Amino acid sequence: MKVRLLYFARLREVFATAQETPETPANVQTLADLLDWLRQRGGVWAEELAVGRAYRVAVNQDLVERDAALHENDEVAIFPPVTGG
Amino acid sequence: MKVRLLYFARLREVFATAQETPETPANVQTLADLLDWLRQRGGVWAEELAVGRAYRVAVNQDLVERDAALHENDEVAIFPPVTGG
Amino acid sequence: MKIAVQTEAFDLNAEVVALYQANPKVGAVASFLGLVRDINEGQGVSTLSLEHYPGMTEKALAQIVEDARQRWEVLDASVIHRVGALRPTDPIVLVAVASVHRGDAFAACEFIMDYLKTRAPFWKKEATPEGEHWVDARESDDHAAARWGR
Amino acid sequence: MKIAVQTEAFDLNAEVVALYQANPKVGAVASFLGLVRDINEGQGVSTLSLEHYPGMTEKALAQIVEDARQRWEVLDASVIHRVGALRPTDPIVLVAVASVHRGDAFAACEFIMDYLKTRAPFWKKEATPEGEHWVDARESDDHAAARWGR
Repeated sequence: MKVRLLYFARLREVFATAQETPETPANVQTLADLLDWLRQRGGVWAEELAVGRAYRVAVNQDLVERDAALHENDEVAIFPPVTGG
Repeated sequence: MKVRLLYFARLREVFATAQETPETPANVQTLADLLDWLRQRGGVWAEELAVGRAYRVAVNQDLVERDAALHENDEVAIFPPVTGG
Repeated sequence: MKIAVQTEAFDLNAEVVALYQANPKVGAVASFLGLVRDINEGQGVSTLSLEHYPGMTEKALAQIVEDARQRWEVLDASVIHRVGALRPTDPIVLVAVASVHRGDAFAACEFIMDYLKTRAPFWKKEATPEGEHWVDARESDDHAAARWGR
Repeated sequence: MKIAVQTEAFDLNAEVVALYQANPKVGAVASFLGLVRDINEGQGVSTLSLEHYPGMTEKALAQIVEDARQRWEVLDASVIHRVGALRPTDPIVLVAVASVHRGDAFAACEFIMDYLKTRAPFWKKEATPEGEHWVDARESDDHAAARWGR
């Protein structure tokens, strides 16, 4: 399935990319699956997205938990805890 | 003793006076004594200053309880519960 | 710190800017504006007259702000209260508090308003097409002030 | 209701007046201004860059205001958040809430700020003479939001 991935703030800098639109393998059905798949890239991906690291994920612009289901063309944003205001 | 009495808002209207500077009898030593003395005027004085009626008293511009001592030239203000803001 | 009782309107922006522009430690300004409500809901225009006790008013407001400073980290504060004749939608009172963090600013601002409502000697008289009357004190204001404890 | 994310400065007075001038039911406007603090305390000028997630930001802010409306009597509200480059004493965020009574206005305004701090996708990067760094999220902000319950 194709998903649109967005990265913000420190994660955008560490991943050296603001967005990508990868074709994910068939076993990626949930957000947790997607994160596993991204961690398999190793390096900063494995490090920054490790379980227990503080980052947030929004699917279609809503903050979601890790068990959220993913669908074709979903917009998935991964970013550090917010610091506005 | 001479005290300066001020009345505000509804009480100023009911008493038909904004201020007076009476010479009180020797037995007026506390605020409670002063209120007793004023109630002896009868009419609206007895009615409005009756025990249990909602009014406030400030001595020298500080809200005080009924047992406050009075002194020569004190400024005693009697007024309804405040409604500012 | 600024305490003022005046008939003139005030400028919210100017008052708030004065609290933070010279002090880069200020991270938060909480402010409150109290307005004349049209309680007659269009049934003829009503006006409000505000009377106060000159001298005691300023003293009471300064004491309330001082009490707030004892409880929270307050960098600066302004309290402006109007007296005289006012109409619906006219601002009556402004309380603004500058602090490092928002929690202190919010708490101190609300505390000052709650105490002002029960301890500062102002009285409102309302004129409606049916006549004039003094506005009654609200029990809910006593409760609001009491929740801060002593 | 007004939600805005912008690089330009905003006018506190204009925003607050817009909340009450057309509605004589409004008796209270609570507002909050968040400012860039000079955390270096004069050790050279620092600047702050604010980044956000366009689209989600506006959606998140609108949802936070809607949550506040479900809890308190809110007649109108404005949330304006700046992005881009800011300097000490620059306003970052304005939240203003109009209500009939002050208790609702204060509570809704503080609730919106607490939720904005933990749920709206903004990030701050600070540049000091020693270099640049992303500002860390504060645990105290999570506590502030958590106290409102769900």
